[in-house]
Amino acid sequence: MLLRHTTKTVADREALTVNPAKTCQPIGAMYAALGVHNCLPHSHGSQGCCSYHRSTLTRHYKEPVLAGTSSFTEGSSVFGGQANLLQAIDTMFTVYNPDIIAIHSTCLSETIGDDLKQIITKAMEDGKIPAGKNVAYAHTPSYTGSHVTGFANMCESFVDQFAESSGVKSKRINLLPGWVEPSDMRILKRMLAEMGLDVVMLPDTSDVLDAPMTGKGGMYPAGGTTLEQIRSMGDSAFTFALGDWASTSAATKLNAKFNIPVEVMDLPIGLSATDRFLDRVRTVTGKPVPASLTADRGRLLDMMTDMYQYLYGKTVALYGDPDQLIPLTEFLLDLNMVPKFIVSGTPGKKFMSRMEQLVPDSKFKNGKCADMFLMHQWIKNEKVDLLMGNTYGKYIARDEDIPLIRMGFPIMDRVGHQYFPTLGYRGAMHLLEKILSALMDRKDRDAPEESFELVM
Amino acid sequence: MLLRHTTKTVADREALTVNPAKTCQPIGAMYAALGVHNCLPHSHGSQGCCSYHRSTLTRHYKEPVLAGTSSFTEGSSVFGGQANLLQAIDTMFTVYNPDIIAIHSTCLSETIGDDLKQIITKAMEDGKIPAGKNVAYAHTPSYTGSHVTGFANMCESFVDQFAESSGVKSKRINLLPGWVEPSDMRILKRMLAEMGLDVVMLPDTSDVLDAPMTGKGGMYPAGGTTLEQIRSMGDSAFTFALGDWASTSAATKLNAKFNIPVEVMDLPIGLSATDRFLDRVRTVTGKPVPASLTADRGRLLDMMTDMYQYLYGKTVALYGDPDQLIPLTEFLLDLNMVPKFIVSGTPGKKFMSRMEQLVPDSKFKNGKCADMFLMHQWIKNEKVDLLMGNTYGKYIARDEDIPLIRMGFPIMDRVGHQYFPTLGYRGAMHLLEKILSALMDRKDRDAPEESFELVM
Amino acid sequence: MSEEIKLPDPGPLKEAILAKYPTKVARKRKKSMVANDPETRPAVQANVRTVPGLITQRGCCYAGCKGVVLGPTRDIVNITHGPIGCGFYSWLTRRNQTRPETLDHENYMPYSFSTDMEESNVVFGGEKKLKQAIQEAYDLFHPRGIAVFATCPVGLIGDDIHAVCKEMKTKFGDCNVFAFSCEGYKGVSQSAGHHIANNQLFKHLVGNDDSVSAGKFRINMLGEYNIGGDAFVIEELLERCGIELVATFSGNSTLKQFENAHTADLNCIMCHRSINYVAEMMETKFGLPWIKVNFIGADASAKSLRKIAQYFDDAKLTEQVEKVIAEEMATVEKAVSAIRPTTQGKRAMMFVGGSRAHHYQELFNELGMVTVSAGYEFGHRDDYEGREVLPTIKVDADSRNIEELEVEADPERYSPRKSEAELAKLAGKGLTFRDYEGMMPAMKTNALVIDDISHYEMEKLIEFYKPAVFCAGIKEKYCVQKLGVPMKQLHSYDYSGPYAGFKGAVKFYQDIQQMVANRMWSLLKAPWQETGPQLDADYIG
Amino acid sequence: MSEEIKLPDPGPLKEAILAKYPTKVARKRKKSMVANDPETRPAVQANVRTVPGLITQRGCCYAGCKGVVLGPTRDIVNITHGPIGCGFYSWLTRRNQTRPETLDHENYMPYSFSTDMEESNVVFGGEKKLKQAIQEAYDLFHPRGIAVFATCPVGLIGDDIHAVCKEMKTKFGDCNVFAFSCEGYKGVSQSAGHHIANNQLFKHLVGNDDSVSAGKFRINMLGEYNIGGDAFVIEELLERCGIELVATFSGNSTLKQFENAHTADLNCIMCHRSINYVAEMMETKFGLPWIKVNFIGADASAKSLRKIAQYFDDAKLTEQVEKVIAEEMATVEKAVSAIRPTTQGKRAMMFVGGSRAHHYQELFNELGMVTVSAGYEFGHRDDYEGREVLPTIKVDADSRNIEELEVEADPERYSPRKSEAELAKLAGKGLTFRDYEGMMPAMKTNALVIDDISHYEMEKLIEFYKPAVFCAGIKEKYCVQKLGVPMKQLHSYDYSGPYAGFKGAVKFYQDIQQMVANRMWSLLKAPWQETGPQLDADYIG
Repeated sequence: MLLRHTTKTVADREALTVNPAKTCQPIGAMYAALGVHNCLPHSHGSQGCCSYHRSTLTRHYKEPVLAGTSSFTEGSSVFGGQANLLQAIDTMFTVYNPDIIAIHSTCLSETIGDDLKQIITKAMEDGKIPAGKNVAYAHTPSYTGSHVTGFANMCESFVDQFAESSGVKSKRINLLPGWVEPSDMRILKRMLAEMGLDVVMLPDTSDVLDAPMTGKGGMYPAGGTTLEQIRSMGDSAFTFALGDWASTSAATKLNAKFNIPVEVMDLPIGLSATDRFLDRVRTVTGKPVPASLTADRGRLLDMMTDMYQYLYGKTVALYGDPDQLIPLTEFLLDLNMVPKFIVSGTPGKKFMSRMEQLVPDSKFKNGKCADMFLMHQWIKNEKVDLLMGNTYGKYIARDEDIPLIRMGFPIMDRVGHQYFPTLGYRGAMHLLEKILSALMDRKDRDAPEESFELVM
Repeated sequence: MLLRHTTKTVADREALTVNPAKTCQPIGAMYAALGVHNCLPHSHGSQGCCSYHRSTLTRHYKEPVLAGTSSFTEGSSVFGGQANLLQAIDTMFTVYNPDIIAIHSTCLSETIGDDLKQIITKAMEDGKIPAGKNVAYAHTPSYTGSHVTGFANMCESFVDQFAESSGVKSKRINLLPGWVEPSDMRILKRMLAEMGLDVVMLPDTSDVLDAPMTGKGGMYPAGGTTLEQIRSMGDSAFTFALGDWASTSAATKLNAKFNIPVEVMDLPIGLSATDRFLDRVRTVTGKPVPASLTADRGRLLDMMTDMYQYLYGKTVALYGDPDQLIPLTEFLLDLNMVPKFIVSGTPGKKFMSRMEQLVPDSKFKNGKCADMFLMHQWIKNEKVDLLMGNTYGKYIARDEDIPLIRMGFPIMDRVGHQYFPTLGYRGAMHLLEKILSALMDRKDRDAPEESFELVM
Repeated sequence: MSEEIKLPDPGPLKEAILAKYPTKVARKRKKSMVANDPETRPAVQANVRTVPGLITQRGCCYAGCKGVVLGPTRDIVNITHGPIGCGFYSWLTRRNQTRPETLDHENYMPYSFSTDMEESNVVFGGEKKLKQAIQEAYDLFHPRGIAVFATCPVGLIGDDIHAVCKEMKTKFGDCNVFAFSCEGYKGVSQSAGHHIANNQLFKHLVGNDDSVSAGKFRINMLGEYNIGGDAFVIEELLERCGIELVATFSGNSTLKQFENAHTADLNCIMCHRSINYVAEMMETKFGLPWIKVNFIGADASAKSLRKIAQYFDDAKLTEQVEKVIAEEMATVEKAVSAIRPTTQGKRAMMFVGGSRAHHYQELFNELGMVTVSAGYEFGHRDDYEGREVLPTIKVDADSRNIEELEVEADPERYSPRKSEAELAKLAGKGLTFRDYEGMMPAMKTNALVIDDISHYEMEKLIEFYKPAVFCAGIKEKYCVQKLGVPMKQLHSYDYSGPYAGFKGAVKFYQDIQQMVANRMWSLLKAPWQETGPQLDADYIG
Repeated sequence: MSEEIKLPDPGPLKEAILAKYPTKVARKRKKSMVANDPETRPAVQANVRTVPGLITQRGCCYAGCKGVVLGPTRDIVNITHGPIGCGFYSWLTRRNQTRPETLDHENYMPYSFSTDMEESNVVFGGEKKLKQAIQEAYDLFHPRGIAVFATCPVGLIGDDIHAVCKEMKTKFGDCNVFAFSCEGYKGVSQSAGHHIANNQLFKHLVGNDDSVSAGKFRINMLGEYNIGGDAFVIEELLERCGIELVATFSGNSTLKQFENAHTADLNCIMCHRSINYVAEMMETKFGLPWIKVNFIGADASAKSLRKIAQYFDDAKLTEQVEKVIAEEMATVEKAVSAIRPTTQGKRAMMFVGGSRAHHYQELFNELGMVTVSAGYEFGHRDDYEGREVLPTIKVDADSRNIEELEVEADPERYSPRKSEAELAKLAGKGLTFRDYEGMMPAMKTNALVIDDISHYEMEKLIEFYKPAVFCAGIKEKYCVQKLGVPMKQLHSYDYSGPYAGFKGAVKFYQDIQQMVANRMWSLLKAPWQETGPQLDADYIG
């Protein structure tokens, strides 16, 4: 056993987190910043933060992830990080020539109380920000919320600091996609394009973290929301914010500053959540859902009804982020499956209320000490048929002989999530194919020879 | 062991086929006919043929597969099937109202020498073919070639019997996609649409054998090449025929009748074959390959280079149809893999010459007694890392503990092939993801605890 | 059960269907569609030619012979003589499970053997290739038996497969080689193939081994093909009761079992349609009588066990049988009471096989579901109306072509297991021999009985009855589901099962519950399809 | 090897790079980029602050302490005291393999433990939560040791983690509890963390257990972290030679090994950078000397084994060592001669760690490949130029803040393993103690040595040198590959390995061959990118 010290008996823990189901804010801010065109993220803290975040994102995407760090020393920790940040801004614009530098703070710079806005103002005054170049910043203290909070804060900062009102309202739709994969960003754009909508999506990591191999390199891939697009968001007619945790704050900011109406919705994972999303888009915009999407829906449903018998009643343990877990739980219910154990390290009360409503008979927990160790203990008490979550689940999967569907962040031991979406009907089909493969491979493996099935 | 009688010692066989790697012509004709809009395939033979073909196609697609049969009795076998076919044509038009009935023969009707053309003429004379309705026919004797031949023959019949010359040449491209999945048909159309081409593809089973679940049913799904489109093929400027076995005869017929230039190419499976296809389309049409496709190519290549180490030198046994096996072998070589054993029941000398050129050091055979039993014996002598082929491979996979990638026909125990293509760069990515999953799952399974890897 | 539910008159539905057909077709189909009256049992036209082009469920003679009857025997190398297709399609597609005695025992079922006839074989004859194929099979495997199955062209080109087999059998000495002239065009459905299979089994195997095992209550189970493990369940039940199973025709069987089958004292027939021939012949030749049994349905299983006990008329056996039934029924009743609230009163329809469309009504009844319409794919009139109609059935050309073996009492081995008096006494107690009542007596008045249903009729019926569950085979599976109706395959059990016996009944209840409770069927419409075109385009418009 | 190849003057490249930088930055970076002269070894500025914003490979002090040095020990519960991130990112990401004695022995390495500090803990102090976390860990696992690692905020808010640990250690009685003040901002790279780790290991563990095992030739292996199983290979080699391994710092290690390490008779240092401190202190306190070894590269492995044998000066040991080397070299030479034709003369570059960028040149040399440029991520000048420069290194503020333990000879346990005379004699035979030559003497003239390379410099170097293989870490992996250059990770070995010893060398050769022979790199251009715009639009145009 790899996790040989995980016992069946669940003891209350108040202080010790074991095998966390979350990480810290700055990595979310870095991911969000990578979804802006020609933007260089910058970590205002010790070198380790930046190195850890870049490494983790790189392992997840198998793509270049570039970002600067303020390289705090003991001195900066005592005297403040202003000098480091000023030099960093100067160096980065000079050497790497981004359009935007997107600074996020860390537990260190937050603890010492660095005022990012003031430092950036100073940089501007000192002429360290070339004409036409921009610096965004977000406060992302690692000791509150989780990686999702950092993503939300960076998104909020982008719209707060760049979105403008030209005085003329457009028919454009703002889409805040939440923390999803480049493949998901791509399918979101495609779905709304099929509906004939003019959309600006922030951030957009497609063509950034799924960039083609060309042999030519280059610091800034083709993708990312442009500054021009972000600016235009202040004129938009409506904001769809996907994922309560990841997107509410930016949406609220747009509403507050520009009076843009907002709908915060679940990520369109699975049939029902995608239905709700597209239908709301339809009623808001007056654009009918095109036949192509209705047909995709029908194909998903066809796959579901064709294969329901391999899904019915199968139990699942899942872990990850609330924005994913809530619609995923709902999708599993649509599949007649039983989401039995659900944990998320990301705090937020809505998680519990949504889960109580969806799966009142299951065990679920988020926030403090809601970790993979706890979930594993639950599993020790009652085995499940399937695990869904990030790569760290593979240790439980192996120990308990449960198939693992990799979903969430980080996925460090397989590829595909960059390229194949889990959002929308097509994404649900991908996901369903994976679930079916896992369960059916297991069935084949465990069948006695006499009931090894040719047709399934 | 499920295949406990398969021995290591390979004995020459001349007459006994064991575990075939092909099936008979009519099923291919039925599949081709399903790719024509509002077309009802008809099997001119005993009931069993039709039942077997419908069952096998249904198991593969998990979709309705409707077709008529002439329901031969002993009497019809003696006196000929004309009466049965005449009644069948009348009944089908009356009850099921297709636009086209596509008749194929069987070993039975071929052995007794039924003249389909003459019977159809009689039906017309007898008024059994309503105005505006059409009957196509193909001779598909089960005792020559294989299922692929039947597909080719039906395709040839469609163009022979329906394509017309209006006297005015169009800029349209004829695309004969070969025997590929609905998902592949879809991606072929999409690629050429991205190139801005006017294409008529025959057959087209997308939106037929991947039809959405609506609860409304209906005999004829939305898809399929329309009769109007087939007619227009005589005016086209060029014909791309994908797959030597499946598409050459129809292309040749178009050339012979309408003097349309032809290029017979490999199915675009994998990077190199897709490169060749798109580049030839480019040089023929003068339309540049758009950036979107070049980017897809780069993403495929990125995935390949990122993960090469899990592929390098891995050995593969594959079985199926020549049109698939040839480009698939080439793709495996691009992946630095070793296609070691290759069999196809489908005859045709080009198979051996192509393979000799691609994999001179491997074992391969097609045609007579080139069956899965032989391949299994080869594997018994030298184990491979991966099996690729249809569902029947699962027995070898289990006995020899080798992962199986399902590809080809029929796939009866998994879903996905209807929906996720293997053609084009995107298809190659899907395929590569499957190969990687299979190999990496195995690596995880077999790793000692101490070298169980988090990051891969 | 469900006595309160009355079914609508299917007359108008039938008229609507027939109206669509060409006159001749309508005239023919009319006779195969009958509103049931369980008392009078009106005649159902059956076992007649399918109208060409009508889209039928039916397969061919080869499928019935090689696929159904011989398929489940594991130690015979079954060589299909013909083009590759027939051997390919019948390769492992019927879910006949088998359990070799040890890891070393023969099991050829996962293999497909074919002569892969090519054009030259059709032109110049295939006997040489067949002989060579038999030789290669023998050299490779040294099996106890090799069987050859003819496909359509074989009869036409005149290959004498029986002569070839005889020659090879003689040559080998230690391997029984025999053939089946089961060309696909024979008869009107799989049914002809069953008959041909029965004949050859009887000719070439039954009676070859006279050794008698030690058991006290020795029976054969006929017409049980071990789909999804059904036979295993029955084997286990019989064993617990102390009844010895000599042979099964042909689920989980071996050649040896067939050879020894005539030594049993009772033939129990599950699927009357496919296997009654061999039972009849065994009785004539060897003297063991047959009874109809049915292990589909918990009540039916109990009834069948009791019938067997009644036959042997042994107090201890009866006691043991009752004990087993009591044990099993406890679990069954628990399952029924848990599940029935979700199934009660719902409608089922089934069109399949030659006995299943009858047997499975038992299980639906136990769930409180009503069979509103049913029919066979390849049944005969007796399977609908009961064996008493046998003398009135007109033998048409298609049936006449299927050989009827002339069988006589074996001069040495014939031994009536019960005297006429004993049989009469048992009959008096309700144990009827050589009898099968058919599906109609068990069905409700006005249930629509349809033989050899067409695709068109199926669609119309679904539209009319809106069943909760529709049962048929793989070809119908997705046609039905695309109409929004859950579909249960009763050939393959949708790769589930076993459904036989008490355990199988519980499994079936659960599977049906899953279909009825499956929430996917409530998602057929997207929200924008529900609400229609009205919008609340507050913001953009 | 490859003596014939001369490297170009890197001066113009260096100038081109520096020209891009702001003046101050250029001035600083200039000193860290040096054209090698293996004789004169020009000074390489190292272990100085990274220019903020320049995009560095470097991590932090915590990473060096918790991640590198303490990570590989399996029976200590390592609690990260801080917000969740640091504990999360250092969870299982370094591929330190470990092999518990039995299935029941402790292994906490697959676990991540953290106090998950929240805002209130930052505001009001985290000691209480830390104490509680230690208690919970103890209650859950009852480990032999619990270690606490400080993250950035901890030092700033003033949590006294050492006091907390001391209190808990006393409370438990049977569990060693100790802490590391390895806040991320300390020092200029992971290097500071190594030093802090060394100090605490020495203070809290080394010397706790004086029991001496029976082996004759007892050594410790220091600075070997068992990435990809390297330590297993070395363990096996030593065992075959008859050399007893008392402790490894810290690959495949246990707390107990550290406690007993001072009883060994020789410290062998693999990674001089990360571990020389504890070797120095052990020599001062307990009298065992240290030598530099290197098991990366077949020749280097042979050399290292011979050095150990030389130290113990025992004929039988020497004989056995030679026997083992001879056996292993046979396989190595076979592999080299098969692979070298595909690698000969190709260029390699490596920028990684504090010793790997030196050690791996051995392996590339054996493949006939030329290291055209190299540098460390967190090395010091002595790692480039050799330990003789130590006295000339100016200790700056960042280094001065890292504690230097005051160590004296243990009054009771100090025992010099060799007399000064013996040591001198061995030195005369070429066995140098307390010495490390650095990477430069082994490199070619004009090879470009760069410390703490930036992303920009890396891109420029690749453009200039067009290497066949580039080596660095995960952050650089795909940046390099996107330039069309195969990239080998030398922290994680790209999840391959082991690369140590003779077997590891062969594995490395094979892996490099796969990179060089990988045909994917020839597919970078689509045909339409090769041929440009010309078309032969014969038919349409």
